[in-house]
Amino acid sequence: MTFEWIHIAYAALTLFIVINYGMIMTALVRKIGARVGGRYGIPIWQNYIDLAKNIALRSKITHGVMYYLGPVFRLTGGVGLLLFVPTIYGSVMFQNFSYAGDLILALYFVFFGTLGMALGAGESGHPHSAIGVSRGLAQVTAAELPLALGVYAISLQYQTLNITEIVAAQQGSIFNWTLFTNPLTTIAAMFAFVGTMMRSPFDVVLAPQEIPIGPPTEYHSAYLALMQTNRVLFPVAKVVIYMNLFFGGATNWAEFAIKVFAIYMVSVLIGVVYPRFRVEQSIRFFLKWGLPVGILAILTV
Amino acid sequence: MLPTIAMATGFALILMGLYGALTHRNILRMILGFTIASTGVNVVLVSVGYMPGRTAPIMDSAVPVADAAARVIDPVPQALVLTAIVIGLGVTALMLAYAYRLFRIRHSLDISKFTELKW
Amino acid sequence: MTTKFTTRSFVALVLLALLGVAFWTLAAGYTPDAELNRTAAYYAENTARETGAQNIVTAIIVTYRGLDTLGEVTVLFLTAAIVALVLGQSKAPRGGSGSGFLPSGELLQTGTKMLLPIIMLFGAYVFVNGHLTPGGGFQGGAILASGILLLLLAEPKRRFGHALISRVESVSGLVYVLIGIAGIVLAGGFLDNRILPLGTFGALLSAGAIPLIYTLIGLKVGAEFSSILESLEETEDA
Amino acid sequence: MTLLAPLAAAGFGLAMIGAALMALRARSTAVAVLAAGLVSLFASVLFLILAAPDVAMTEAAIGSGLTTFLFFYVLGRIRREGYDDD
Amino acid sequence: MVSAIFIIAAGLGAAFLLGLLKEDQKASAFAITVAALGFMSWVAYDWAVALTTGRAAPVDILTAGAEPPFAINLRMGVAEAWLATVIGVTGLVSAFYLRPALMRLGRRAMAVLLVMTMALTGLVLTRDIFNLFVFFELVVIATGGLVLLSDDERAVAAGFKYLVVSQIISLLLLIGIIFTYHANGSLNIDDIAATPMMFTGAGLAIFLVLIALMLELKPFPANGWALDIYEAAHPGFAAIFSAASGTAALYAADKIFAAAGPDWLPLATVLGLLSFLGSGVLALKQTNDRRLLGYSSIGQIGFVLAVVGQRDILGESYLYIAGGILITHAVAKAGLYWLSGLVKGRGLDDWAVLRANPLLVFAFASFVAMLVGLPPFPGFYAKWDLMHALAGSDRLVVLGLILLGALIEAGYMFRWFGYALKREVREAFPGFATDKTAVVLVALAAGWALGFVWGAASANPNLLTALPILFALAFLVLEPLPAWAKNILAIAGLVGWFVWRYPGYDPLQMIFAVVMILGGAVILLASFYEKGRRIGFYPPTMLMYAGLALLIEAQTSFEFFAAWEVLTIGSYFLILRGRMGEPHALSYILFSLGGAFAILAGFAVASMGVQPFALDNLKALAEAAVPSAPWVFVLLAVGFMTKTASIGLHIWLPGAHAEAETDVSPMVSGILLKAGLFGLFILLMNMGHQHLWGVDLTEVLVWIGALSAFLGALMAIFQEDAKRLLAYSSISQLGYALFGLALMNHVGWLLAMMFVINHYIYKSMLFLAVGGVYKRTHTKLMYKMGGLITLMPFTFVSVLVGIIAMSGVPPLSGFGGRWLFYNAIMASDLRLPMVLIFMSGPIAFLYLFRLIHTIFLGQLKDEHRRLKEAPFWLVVPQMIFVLALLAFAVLPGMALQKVDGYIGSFFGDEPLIWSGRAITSTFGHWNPVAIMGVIGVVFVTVLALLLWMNHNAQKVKQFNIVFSAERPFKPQTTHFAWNFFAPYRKAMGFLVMPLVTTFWGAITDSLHSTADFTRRFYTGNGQTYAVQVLFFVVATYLIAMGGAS
Repeated sequence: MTFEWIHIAYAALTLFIVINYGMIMTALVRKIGARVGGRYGIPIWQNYIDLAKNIALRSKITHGVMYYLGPVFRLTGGVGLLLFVPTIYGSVMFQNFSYAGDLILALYFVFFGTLGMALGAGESGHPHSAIGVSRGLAQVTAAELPLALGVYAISLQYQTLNITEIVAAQQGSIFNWTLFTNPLTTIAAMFAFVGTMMRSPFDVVLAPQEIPIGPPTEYHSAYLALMQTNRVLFPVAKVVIYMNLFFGGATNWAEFAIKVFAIYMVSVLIGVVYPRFRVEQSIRFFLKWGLPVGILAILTV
Repeated sequence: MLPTIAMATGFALILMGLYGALTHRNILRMILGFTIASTGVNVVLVSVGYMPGRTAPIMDSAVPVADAAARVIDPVPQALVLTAIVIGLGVTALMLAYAYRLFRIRHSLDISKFTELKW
Repeated sequence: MTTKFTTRSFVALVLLALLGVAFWTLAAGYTPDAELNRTAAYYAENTARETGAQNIVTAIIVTYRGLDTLGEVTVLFLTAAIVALVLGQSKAPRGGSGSGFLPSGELLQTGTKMLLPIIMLFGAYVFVNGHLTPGGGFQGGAILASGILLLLLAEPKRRFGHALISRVESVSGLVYVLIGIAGIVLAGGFLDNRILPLGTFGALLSAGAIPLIYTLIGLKVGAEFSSILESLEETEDA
Repeated sequence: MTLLAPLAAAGFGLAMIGAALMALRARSTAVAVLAAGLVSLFASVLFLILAAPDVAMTEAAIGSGLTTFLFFYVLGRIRREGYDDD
Repeated sequence: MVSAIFIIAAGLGAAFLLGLLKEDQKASAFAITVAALGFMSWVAYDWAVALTTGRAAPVDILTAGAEPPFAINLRMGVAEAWLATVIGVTGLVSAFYLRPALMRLGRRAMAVLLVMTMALTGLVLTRDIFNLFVFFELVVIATGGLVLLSDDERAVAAGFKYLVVSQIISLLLLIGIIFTYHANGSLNIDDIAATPMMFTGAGLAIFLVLIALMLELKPFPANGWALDIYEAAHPGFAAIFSAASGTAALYAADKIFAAAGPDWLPLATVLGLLSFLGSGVLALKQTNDRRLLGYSSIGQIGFVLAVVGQRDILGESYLYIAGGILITHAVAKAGLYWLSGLVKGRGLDDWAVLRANPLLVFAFASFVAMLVGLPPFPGFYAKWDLMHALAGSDRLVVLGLILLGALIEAGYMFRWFGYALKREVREAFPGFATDKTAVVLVALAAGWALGFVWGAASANPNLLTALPILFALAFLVLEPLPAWAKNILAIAGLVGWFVWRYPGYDPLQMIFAVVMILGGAVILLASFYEKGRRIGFYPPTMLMYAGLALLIEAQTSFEFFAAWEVLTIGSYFLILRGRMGEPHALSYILFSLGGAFAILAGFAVASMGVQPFALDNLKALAEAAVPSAPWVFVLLAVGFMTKTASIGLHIWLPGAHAEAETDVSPMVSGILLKAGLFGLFILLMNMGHQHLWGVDLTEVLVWIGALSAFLGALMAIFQEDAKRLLAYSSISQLGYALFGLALMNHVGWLLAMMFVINHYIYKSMLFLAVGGVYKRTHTKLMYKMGGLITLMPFTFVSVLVGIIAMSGVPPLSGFGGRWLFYNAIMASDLRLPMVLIFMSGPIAFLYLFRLIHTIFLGQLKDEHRRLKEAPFWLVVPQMIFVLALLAFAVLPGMALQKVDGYIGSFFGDEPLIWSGRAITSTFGHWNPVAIMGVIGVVFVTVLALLLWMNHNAQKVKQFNIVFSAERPFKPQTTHFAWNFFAPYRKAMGFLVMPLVTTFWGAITDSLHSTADFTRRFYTGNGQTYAVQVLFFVVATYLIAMGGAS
């Protein structure tokens, strides 16, 4: 596949759909959470309100170039991740730029935003930012491990690194999904999924109780707006990968909406049940539970 | 018979001399032990060259040149011993001089007192 | 001084016993030769012809194994030099000299004066006749030295020909080496005695250079012994 | 000769060993030196029996004579400087 | 030609002549002495040259006009001539060195010196066993005299102990001689050889002769007496005692061994090795320089004795090998003793005064290299041939022990050299005596000349004619030039060499040549920063590059090994230059030499003794499935992995890289480590899969690579020192490369190749960047920095680019490595090691973030507010690297496509398809340009968006931050940097327990405590020494003869 200008328009469309979907879905999740807790909760368009408010904010400061670029990196990371992965299977429009690279590109591009964010937060000079970064990075090394193993396992299973081909292999019946053909791998990957969604019990990085809010401490106004955009976009992009790899992908936007929501809810539900872990606890958790499952997965594939 | 006795004596002297040299702490007595031992060596050497029923390796009226080969004993060990004796004296003299020098340093002849160099 | 039976002596005993085993093995394996071995046989047969010496031992020492003998003389030379060095570095306390264990009396002094020429003559006789009879340069040299010894005993305070002794030693040594080299030039090799005619077998002046060499050895050895004794006697000048 | 020589040799051998023992055991160094000289002297006789007159002369003159004197010289000097070994 | 007898006649004649002089005619006496020694040396040298060049044939010199064995004869052959030359020249030069002492003691002392030299020559020349005894006694007595030249009163006691032991030796010798005579009817050595004596009663006789001669070699452990002499004697005499006496005594022993027949050779082997190893271990604990040298002498002589024990298999090369080691030792040891006379203090660190004269430092280094057997000295060629002969005859135990002994020796010699270069000079230094210095330089010149001679005589190429090495050595002469001039020359040399040579390179060589040679030139740009003359920098640097240049081109195992040693030496001196480099340089050289010895053993075993051995022959070895092939593989792999610092062999690296100078760190990290990879490439390319006990060795390598990658990264994240962090990261990165190589598939190799390039670029860049920061802040501790981004923007950019590249985050080139990595593991059957690799990726991200954060981000410290950007010349290469990284990120095909094809020729496959800018593999695809494009567009769009919304953001002060419930107090407390990954340490810290360090530490500790325990036996009591000697004799007797015969 080679580049054509129309691809840019297609990509923009994907982006538009996903951002809006993300805005509504995350708000919906929060609302459900509130209702379960007996509260009324936020309005469903709350995210749009926040975004607008942040963009409109007038007091704007900067701590330096990297600080300025941090959110840019962050959002680029989210957008890029989404665009390097095919969204809708079988649709030419929503293949995005997946011809630039395969699964490995997606896997490593996750770190792009993280790195930029960390750098920006670092330049703010706020110690809490640095502490948050330190915790986040420490935790993610252990949390990503089961995913890496899972990815390795399924690429062995399907003998390809191409996401589209992996999705193609899962078509036909629900029992062709990796979830059923290779449950161990799926479980391993879900460890990583839960661990990297920044939700309880693995949300010490943002740790609102002890510290204002971790890495984004110093960010406000438009910076925060960009980050908020990313915060609705990035989880969805990530879920899309999981969906493609383990849950048969999506052949249309409706299937997409349902599957993403369902997968997303997994982390929400776990978060409701478990209290927060300290960093070393979560590292040990992933090494003790995630890692063995991952190893089993690659050995049995 | 004769050479065996002499040889045994020689070996005994060597061992005795060495024993003296290894056990006496007095430097002079050590040297003395070595001279006894070297006397023993000389005895052994000479006895190796001895051949029963023959005479000293000097050709004179008793031993004409023609049958010297059948009449005299092996002259080589004797020549060697001669050298060995003189060398032995040289070494002994040297050791004695050293002994005196050591005595002057420490005012003692005890070998176990000269151990500044070690390890 | 009694030797206490210490660990050291025990260890020494054990080691020497084991060494004794080795020696015993040697002695037990030894059988005297019935015939001369080929080296000895060669000497017995050819000494007279090749060197003209009656005393085979002398022929071996001076000629066949002349290099050993040269080394031997050098040993004494070295010892004399080093003893002088060793004692030279430690000056004896003033006032004392002489061996200190024999009183030197009138009798000794007179006796020495009478005996000395005889001893010297005897020494010379021994080394000059080395190729004919038992004895030679070393024995003769030792006898010469004993004359000097007597002199030292008799007159410990007397300063006598140190320079002379040293000169005799050096000259005889040098000549010895030169004779050796002459052997290369005039005869079959270093220290070959045939640079001089072999002469009549059994005569005093025979056997080529052997008497000459033995004389030199005698002088040299005598000088060296004397020098050693002297060094031990007096240290002030070294 | 055949019997006499070994007997004489054995006798002198024993004498040498005895003298050597004396040299080892003697309290006084001077006595020990004399005993060692005696060993050499006996040795020179043994050399004569072993048909080695040259060696015998040398041993007598150098081994027992000069060596003993050397010892006494050194011993004398050391004594004079105040050493007492007995 | 003057007959050799005149050597002896001249020595004696002159000695006697001295007696005619008056006591006060000292000057004339000295003139006579020198003239005689000169004459003796000249005669010997004349013979040596004539015999070597074939102008003369070996001659027997008869005495007394009779044939041997009836008269004594001497022999002048090649060996005799050279040894006599060594002895004569040592005597001559020592005479000059000893001049003050000789003048003080007068003509007698000079006569003794003359006789000593004469007697040693006689010992070498004579063919008569009793004559040997006479010369031996002369040597003993002369030694007794020359010991007194010392000002040290303890020398008297030492001399006496020596005499005591000599008495025992001569006693044994005489008895042995007479019984040998009785058994053979001859005293002539050649006659004895004609009728070799077996283990009979006569065998015991020859045993006594042999043991007496070996005692004269001061065998461990019966050698306390000799050591006392070495320690207390005048260094001028110690030089003779070690160089000339040792040599002569060894040759004497050799003669008798030759005569005694091959049945006795194991005795020489065992006792030789015992001495070599035993005195090596004991030397570890020595604090007195001369005593240490004494141990070294004994060890070296033991080494040669062990070689004597191998004469049955060495054949023609025996003289070349034994002579090479023996003569090198003589020259080096004489030189070192002469040097020790220039040093006042007797402690090892007192040698630091040598730094006052770089020439003497060079001499010291050369002598150490000679002793250890490093190129280009004779010992190197000799060791090479020896190992091949041993391997060819399956004497592997001997081979191993010799190498072990050499390693121990290297340990204490290099430790000492480190002291000399790095320790403080404690007292004011009065200057060196010029005549003594001149004497040392004579030895130095002789050593190099011998190196040339041995190289020329070698069947292998002469290293001293190799252009790169000559170029490096030329910098020794150029030292007076200013640094910038030398730098220009160095860069020109490297570039010129590359331009000249590259047309002949295959793609593999090409890649390495670009990285090592051109890459070296780029790094050298940074060296323009240094002012002054920078003495001692360029020779080792260029030596290292010379080694690398030769390594790339090596065709035979010899060329490869020689180049390897050369680059090791060069880099050692470079690392030693670092500020706190001493211990690290030592552990570097020890690991490197250990590795080199493994390589040597590997090549020797591989070649089965047949030289020359082309590297390609490894392939034949593997194909023929020779039983030794897996062992060759193991040895070579271990050797190469010491350079790549794979886990277990890595402990030298962090310190060595961290303490090196700013421009040296990138050289030793970015370039030097690649030498190991190059070796591994060659090894795996030729030998492929080898199995040992059913285990595929490449799988073992995969595991080692994975462990290195993982543990290296893990250790890196806990470092506070920036350079150490980078150093550990190198371990990890090279682990990746090793891993890729060992996967043994096409993509894996490509991955390794990519690491070669990438790691060179970003590690050099990061080291330079951190070095630049260090130049400004004067600290390497990251928590003391912070907020430097605005002050050092260029440096920041290079670090930023570097860490993005290194962490593998798209779009920079590091990602390409990851992509290849996944493709490589997909094609492999191994699964488990991948877990470690998966884990180390994110961990690398951790330490890299820490690096950039704690240095450049966060709070700027008050004391750093006035800092400037790093020096211009440090930034220049960094910017070149940044550009290279960006280019390589977009166009990886540039370098890799060719290599890909080349690798394909090995595996016979084409898993990657290069179409335009995109690469497609069996499993996936990668389009670097597209990635760059997408990311670029998105980034710019988002940035534009932000600028549009936020163009009027106001720059605020450092402390203007939202701080909960407290006020930021000072930058130090506000900068979160120390123990940055504390939670990680809590969870994973147990994995970085210094087990490996503890392991190697335990080994060295046990060696040291063995040494400390053993040396208590050297009580200093002469009588005890005598008992030990006797014990040695009896024990050897019981073991060798079984006490039976």
